[in-house]
Amino acid sequence: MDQAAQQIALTPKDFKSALKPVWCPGCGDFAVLNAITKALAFMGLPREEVALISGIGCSSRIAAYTSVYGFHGVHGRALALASGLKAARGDLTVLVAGGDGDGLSIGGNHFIHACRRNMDMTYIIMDNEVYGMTKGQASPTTAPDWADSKLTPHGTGIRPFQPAGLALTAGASFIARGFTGDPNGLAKILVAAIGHKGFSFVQALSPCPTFRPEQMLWKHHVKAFDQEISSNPVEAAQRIQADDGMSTGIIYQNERPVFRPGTGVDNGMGSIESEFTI
Amino acid sequence: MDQAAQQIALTPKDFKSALKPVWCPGCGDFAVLNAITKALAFMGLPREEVALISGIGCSSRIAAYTSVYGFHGVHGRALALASGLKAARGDLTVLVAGGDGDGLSIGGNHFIHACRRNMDMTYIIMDNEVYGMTKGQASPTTAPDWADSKLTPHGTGIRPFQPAGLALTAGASFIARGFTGDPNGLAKILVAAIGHKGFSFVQALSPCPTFRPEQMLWKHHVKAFDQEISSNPVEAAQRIQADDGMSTGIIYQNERPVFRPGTGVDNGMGSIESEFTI
Amino acid sequence: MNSEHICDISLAITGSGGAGSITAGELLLSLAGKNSCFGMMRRSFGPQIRGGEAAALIRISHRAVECMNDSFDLLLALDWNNADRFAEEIALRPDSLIIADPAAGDIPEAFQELGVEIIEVPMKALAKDITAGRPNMVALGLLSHWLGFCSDEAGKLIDQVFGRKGEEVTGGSRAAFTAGFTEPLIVAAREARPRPERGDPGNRGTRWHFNGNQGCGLGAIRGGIRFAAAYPITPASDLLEWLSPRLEQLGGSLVQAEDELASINMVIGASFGGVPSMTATSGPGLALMTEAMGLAVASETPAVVVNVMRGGPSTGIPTKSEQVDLNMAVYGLHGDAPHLVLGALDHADCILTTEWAVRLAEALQTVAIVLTDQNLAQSTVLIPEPKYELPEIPARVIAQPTDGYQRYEITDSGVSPMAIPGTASSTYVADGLEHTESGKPSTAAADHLAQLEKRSRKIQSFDFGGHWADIRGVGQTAILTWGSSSAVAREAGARLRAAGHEVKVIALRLLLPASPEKLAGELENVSRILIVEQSHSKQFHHYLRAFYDFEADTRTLARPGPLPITPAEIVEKIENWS
Amino acid sequence: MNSEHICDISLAITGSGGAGSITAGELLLSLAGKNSCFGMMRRSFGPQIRGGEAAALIRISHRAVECMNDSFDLLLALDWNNADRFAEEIALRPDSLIIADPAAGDIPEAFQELGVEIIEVPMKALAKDITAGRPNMVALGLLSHWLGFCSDEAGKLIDQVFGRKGEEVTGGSRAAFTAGFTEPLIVAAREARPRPERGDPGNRGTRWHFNGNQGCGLGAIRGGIRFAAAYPITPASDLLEWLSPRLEQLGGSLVQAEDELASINMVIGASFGGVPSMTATSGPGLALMTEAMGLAVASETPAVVVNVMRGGPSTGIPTKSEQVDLNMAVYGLHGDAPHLVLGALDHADCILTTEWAVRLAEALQTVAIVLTDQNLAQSTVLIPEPKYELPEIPARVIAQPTDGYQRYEITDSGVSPMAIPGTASSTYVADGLEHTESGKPSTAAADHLAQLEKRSRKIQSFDFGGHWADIRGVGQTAILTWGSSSAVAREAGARLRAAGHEVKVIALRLLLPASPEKLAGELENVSRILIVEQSHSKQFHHYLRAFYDFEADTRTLARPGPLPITPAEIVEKIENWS
Ligand SMILES: Cc1ncc(C[n+]2csc(CCOP(=O)(O)OP(=O)(O)O)c2C)c(N)n1
Ligand SMILES: Cc1ncc(C[n+]2csc(CCOP(=O)(O)OP(=O)(O)O)c2C)c(N)n1
Ligand code: SF4
Ligand code: SF4
Ligand SMILES: [Mg+2]
Ligand SMILES: [Mg+2]
Repeated sequence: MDQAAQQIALTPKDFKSALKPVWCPGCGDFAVLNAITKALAFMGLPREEVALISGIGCSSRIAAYTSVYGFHGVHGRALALASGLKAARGDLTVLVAGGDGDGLSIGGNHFIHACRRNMDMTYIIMDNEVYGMTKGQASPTTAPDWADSKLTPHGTGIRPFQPAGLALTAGASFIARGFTGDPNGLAKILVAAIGHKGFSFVQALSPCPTFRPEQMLWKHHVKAFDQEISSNPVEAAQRIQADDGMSTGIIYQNERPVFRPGTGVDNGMGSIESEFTI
Repeated sequence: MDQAAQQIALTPKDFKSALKPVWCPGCGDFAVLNAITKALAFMGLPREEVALISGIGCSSRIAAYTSVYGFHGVHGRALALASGLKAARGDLTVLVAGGDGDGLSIGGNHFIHACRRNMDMTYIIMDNEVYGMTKGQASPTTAPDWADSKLTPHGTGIRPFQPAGLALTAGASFIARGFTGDPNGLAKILVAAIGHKGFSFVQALSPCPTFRPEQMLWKHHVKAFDQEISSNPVEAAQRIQADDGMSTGIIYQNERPVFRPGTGVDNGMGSIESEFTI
Repeated sequence: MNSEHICDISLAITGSGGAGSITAGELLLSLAGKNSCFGMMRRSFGPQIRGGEAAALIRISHRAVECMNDSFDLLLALDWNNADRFAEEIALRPDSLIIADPAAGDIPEAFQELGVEIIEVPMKALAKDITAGRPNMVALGLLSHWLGFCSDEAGKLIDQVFGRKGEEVTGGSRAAFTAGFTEPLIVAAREARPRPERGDPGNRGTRWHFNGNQGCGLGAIRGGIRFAAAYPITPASDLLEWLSPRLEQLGGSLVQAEDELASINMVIGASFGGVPSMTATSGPGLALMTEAMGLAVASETPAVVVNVMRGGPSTGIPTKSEQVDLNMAVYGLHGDAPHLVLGALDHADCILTTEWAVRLAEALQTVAIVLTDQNLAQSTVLIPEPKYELPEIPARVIAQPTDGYQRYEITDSGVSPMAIPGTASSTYVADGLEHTESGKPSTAAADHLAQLEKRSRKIQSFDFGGHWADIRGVGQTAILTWGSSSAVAREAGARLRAAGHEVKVIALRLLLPASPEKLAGELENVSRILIVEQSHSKQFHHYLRAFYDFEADTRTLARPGPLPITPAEIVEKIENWS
Repeated sequence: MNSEHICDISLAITGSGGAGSITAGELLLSLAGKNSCFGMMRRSFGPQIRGGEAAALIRISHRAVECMNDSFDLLLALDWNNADRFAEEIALRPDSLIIADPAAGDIPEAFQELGVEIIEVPMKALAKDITAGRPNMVALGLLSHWLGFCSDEAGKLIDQVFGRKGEEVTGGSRAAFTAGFTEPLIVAAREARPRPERGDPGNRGTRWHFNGNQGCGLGAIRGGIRFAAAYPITPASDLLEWLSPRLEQLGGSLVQAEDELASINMVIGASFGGVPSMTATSGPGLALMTEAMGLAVASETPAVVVNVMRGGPSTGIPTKSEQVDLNMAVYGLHGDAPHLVLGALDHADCILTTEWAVRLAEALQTVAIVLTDQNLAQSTVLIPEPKYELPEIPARVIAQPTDGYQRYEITDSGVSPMAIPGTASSTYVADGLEHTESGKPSTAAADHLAQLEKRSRKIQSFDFGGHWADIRGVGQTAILTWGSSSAVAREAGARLRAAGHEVKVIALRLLLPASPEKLAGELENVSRILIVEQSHSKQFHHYLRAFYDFEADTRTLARPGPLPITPAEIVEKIENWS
């Protein structure tokens, strides 16, 4: 078997590491892991040419459960870390994954700027509308009346972000929503997202049975978008607004110039040193 | 004259401090200062009940040029500082002002979260599409092909943010755009913004003749929006998208619950200490 | 079981997720309180977010205890699933005892090696026979019998705690408790051993039951905090969660911020508005706050930050303790930025130190960082009601309406009266740029020097009184320490004294500004100093060197977490000085 | 004019916005180079963003100079608008000289008080008569005559610089220059004074003309940096701006980030990808980077941060210099986070130190912070081509494809081979959580200790060779300093030696890890130590106390910015030791 054939033969399992996830039984994050490994196996990418970058949170632990190169960074900075990696190593397939708190609360600035910058990478927010790792506080996607956190005992009283809408306005060129109750659907979305040239954003609805047990009902609300992928931002914005946030599928895709710093051509130091002499 | 009458008698000049601005001749920021002081005088607000909070940048120097309470904080954090102030002192009229770099680059996260939180305050971005204070680098509103910064000698290659669109998606309940070439129009917008209950966002197009001399031509491009204020976010989004970013006026206003933490009622320590005893 | 521990017993209850070891531990500690004992409890969890194995580490004593003991007298295992995860935290001695369920299978090697005596009690089987009976309640019964606790009190407690869950659960719990309490195997084993000397019954006065985070919260609101901004982080989150409803009850509020950059700036904004304000965080969060803390220093806006230390560097070991943010707290601000750093010494001291810090920050218009750690923050104690007195500290000096008001006026004390928004005719602009007395930005050398000196002088010349340190005992040997190692050092000091050594234990509560004269006074007749801290790089030792002179023979006992330093380690170091 | 300064003249050119004082100063320095001189120039601006008053502060000498002198020999004022703003920066002596335009009005009191001799030259009027002639070019002529520079060289320089602006401008500039150069008032005044001894002509070898920021940039790319992430901040922006096109030329790139949190994380990401990477910032930005620097330490990812210090605390005095981020650089990371801190000593040393830092960060897989300051960064020097040799430093240890690869393997050196993405079969996950050798998160005490020791050992056991400090002279008196104060101390040392004192000047280049044995060796026969630094709170002094032992009589010369410490201050302190 030649090397290429060998690589194509990788199964989803080959993309998993030996570590046992620390996740609670029933956590949606298992399905995200499965979808990622499925997508990578399907795409036949060599493990060593993929990097998965994450921040901190239950969901961000995901990097360690794959067998690609990974970086489990600090809270909220996964996109920045990934952007540096991609800038320096344009040859790698770069995935970023983490929680709604990591990506939309502390990491909100990097999120909007990564959408705007449109580097060729894929970002997955594993959205459980809660801070799981720190034991259940409201996140930017939590409904204003969710009052089960002691930090905000009457609920936040604040309107949640609609991540897809934010991504669109900020400039993401691919936007989709998947659900961990449908890991195959999610895997398909991921294949398209990774294949997209530019910044692709995937919101993965990923229930937290521990702190948001009511999310176990999501499976009854989630449905597929009944429209085709839009390439029109105004139309996409309308669709996102009109939706209850529970429809899945690829919402928007519109390729635009990808940010790739540098030329990669080394013209040598010579002229630089001579600038110093008079 | 009784006190109320005295206060009403304050002129715009009374809202200026004795300090001479450090701004370059011709800088748009002078007109923002004038518009703010005009609006405050028009509204008859007592100086001591107004606070103007800013970050760092040429524009952020504005706090010191008014005679209200002010805080010239650190770069990018003006909205957070102001949110704390307003949370603790709901009685004050809180204004926030600063640059496009301050508010949309380093301060981007606080911007989207302040829009979402919808506290009752007014935020003015003095947008010159450049970092003036640090001598002319691209900001998040700079066109991708502006190549006059040595930091990005071929231009950024990145699509700029549309601040009004971002504010809308993030949840601002009042959105307007003004121009320093029309300080009276800007003052009128500010009166409406300050009067609005909730988070009001005003983008003030404020040329930087020093690093963006071409902006002196803005006066030829700026025009008024030809539509009424919209209270429909989808409609407002369309209008913002369709526009070239140079139309002025109030774009969107839609009052929604204002975030006001706490009740202000003190029920005493008693029961708290007794929790500790067994 | 070692007789010297009879009135001071350390026990651990372990079990897999859902087995209820923590519930049993909590109830046991409450029972200890009802049986005139004192105590302490730490929880330890496996890496799983939820539902993984858990251990309740408990010390029960007839005198108030402030730290865990060196080793455990008794380990009760509800099962052995992953129990070896806790092996390093539960140090057993050859004369310790294990109570285990024979149905749980073989005892892990880590525990077996010691040759410890094992009593096998079929807890699961006993519980199975009881409707709604659970093995952890059987365990509670076993342990209550072992400790000689009153079974009536236990019944009342069970009613109280499980009452809401209805008759069946309460009854089942009571029955399971009784099954354990009267289990012949345990009764016999207990009889075969010397009955624990109950000694003097403990102080029968009011007992307080709280963790360090709650202690800091109480100190904060006693000090006058009425606004907090929060971004959750282990192990500080529950301090913030504790504060939220209580601030509201006091007419204040807590705002959940988008990140730590926002939370510290919100605190500064609220304090600028005249409301004493704070936040709480841990290492990574504190790192994000240093820029704005510099703003509070330069703009002279009071702000309090409680930093609950955890294992570092970086994300490190978030659920375990270490004393390793001292460097950042003392030196982490850019520029010359004089501020206050205080360290709480034990659970009761969390209250005192945080209240003191709030009052000092307000009086001196600067940043006060309070350092605690996971050890203090997340373990609970059962102690006599803490009483303390703070020295007189002036409130924030508020400017009255004046024309020509100068916010940064050079005063003798170095404290410039602060106008609060709303005050007519004293409007000013607070600034992080260097400024003149009026607040006008200035690059002049004279203005810079004047303001630097003022900001330094107000702190350096302030009389902090006797609270700079907590000092116990006298002697030529001194143990010098800080934070949660202090209680350990005190216990070591007591043991050393009991063994005939003269030992002085000095725990620094005020870390910045340093108190070199005061410490020199305390060290006058000291010939040997042992510096104790839980840090690999000896942060405290280096801090001391930077600010204090030592003439005595000075050594260090410094090691990293996650395991707390034990009294025995300190005792050994002193006894084997040579 | 003081004859001892004849071959070493300090002069200032001031003027209001647009008057061209900086242009004149730059041209004068270039001319100095063409006239076999050496020199240095600082710029100073008023508070206006643009167009405010400006001063060119210049020192020209026949030997290479690395710092400004104590006072100025000559002040040329194009006008007096706000010139008193510069009074404290331009210290005149009674024997100094002022050249001013009589049309500019009265000389400000601050300058008048000294009774300095004044030559009035109608620069404006002279320029007015010349098409496209400007007073600053007249001033350049005046000063060139005063310094005995060759007018042909000046003409060539003007052609070169203004050539692009066309015939009229070039011609006008040349004519204005000549008007100044031949102005009878100056010619006469010059003749009335002793002709400056040209002494030995300066080294005629290649001269380099650059500022400290450019020096750091060059050192960085020499060290191998091929990626940078940038967020602008004074006074580091121009280092980043210098790097951007040059990295691209070298096949690398620079990305402008949204903030410092992003820029440092981008650096870590790029370095994880195998590309040596850096960023540059100043105090407030460094504060925002400390959390991620901890990640780089824990995950053992090389990263270089050049921090250009400015006046603090908080926003402070961004355009002026101070040595006040030492604390944060050394201690600002949370947890026990061993890393490297280096300080560049002078302009040439910016190149060496930055290159060294890059190589060390790569070899030791850790964070290296390079400290410079506004003094170095934004002043230009005209010096002999800097030559240096660095010790052999191994490159980043790259893991070859292996099965069972362990990223955090415990090795003798403490350096674990690093796999670069793309390497087959060595995939791993970098982690800021504490981990086992394979990188699996772990809370076990043994893993924590092993990794803490490894991260510490790789730095502590590394042989840094002789570059830890720059040492000049011998003697029982030592001046101990760092950073941009080093050049000042060296000049003071030379003066003291000339006056018969035996003085050793020790400037620490490697600040972390500390080198206590090496310094102890250097201080063996030293009986007096003067610690020199530009910080109000004596950060360097406290740093030294924390890591080094001093037996000699140790004193400090520490004061804040914005005015640089002068050689005379140091000389005085040593001469009046008593
Ligand atoms: C700087 C910093 N602040 C706070 C934390 C604490 N923290 C860890 S994870 C987390 C939020 C987790 O929420 P999310 O990103 O939604 O992930 P989830 O656990 O829900 O998957 C927080 C606040 C931290 N590690 N670092
Ligand atoms: C933490 C931090 N990073 C960087 C800077 C440097 N800085 C000062 S102002 C500024 C940007 C100014 O741009 P903008 O906000 O648009 O204001 P303008 O000057 O254009 O009015 C920057 C990057 C700083 N002061 N603090
Ligand atoms: S706490 Fe919630 S998000 Fe975290 S692992 Fe458990 S179920 Fe998943
Ligand atoms: S640099 Fe630009 S923004 Fe700044 S003061 Fe000058 S004109 Fe205004
Ligand atoms: Mg989440
Ligand atoms: Mg701007």
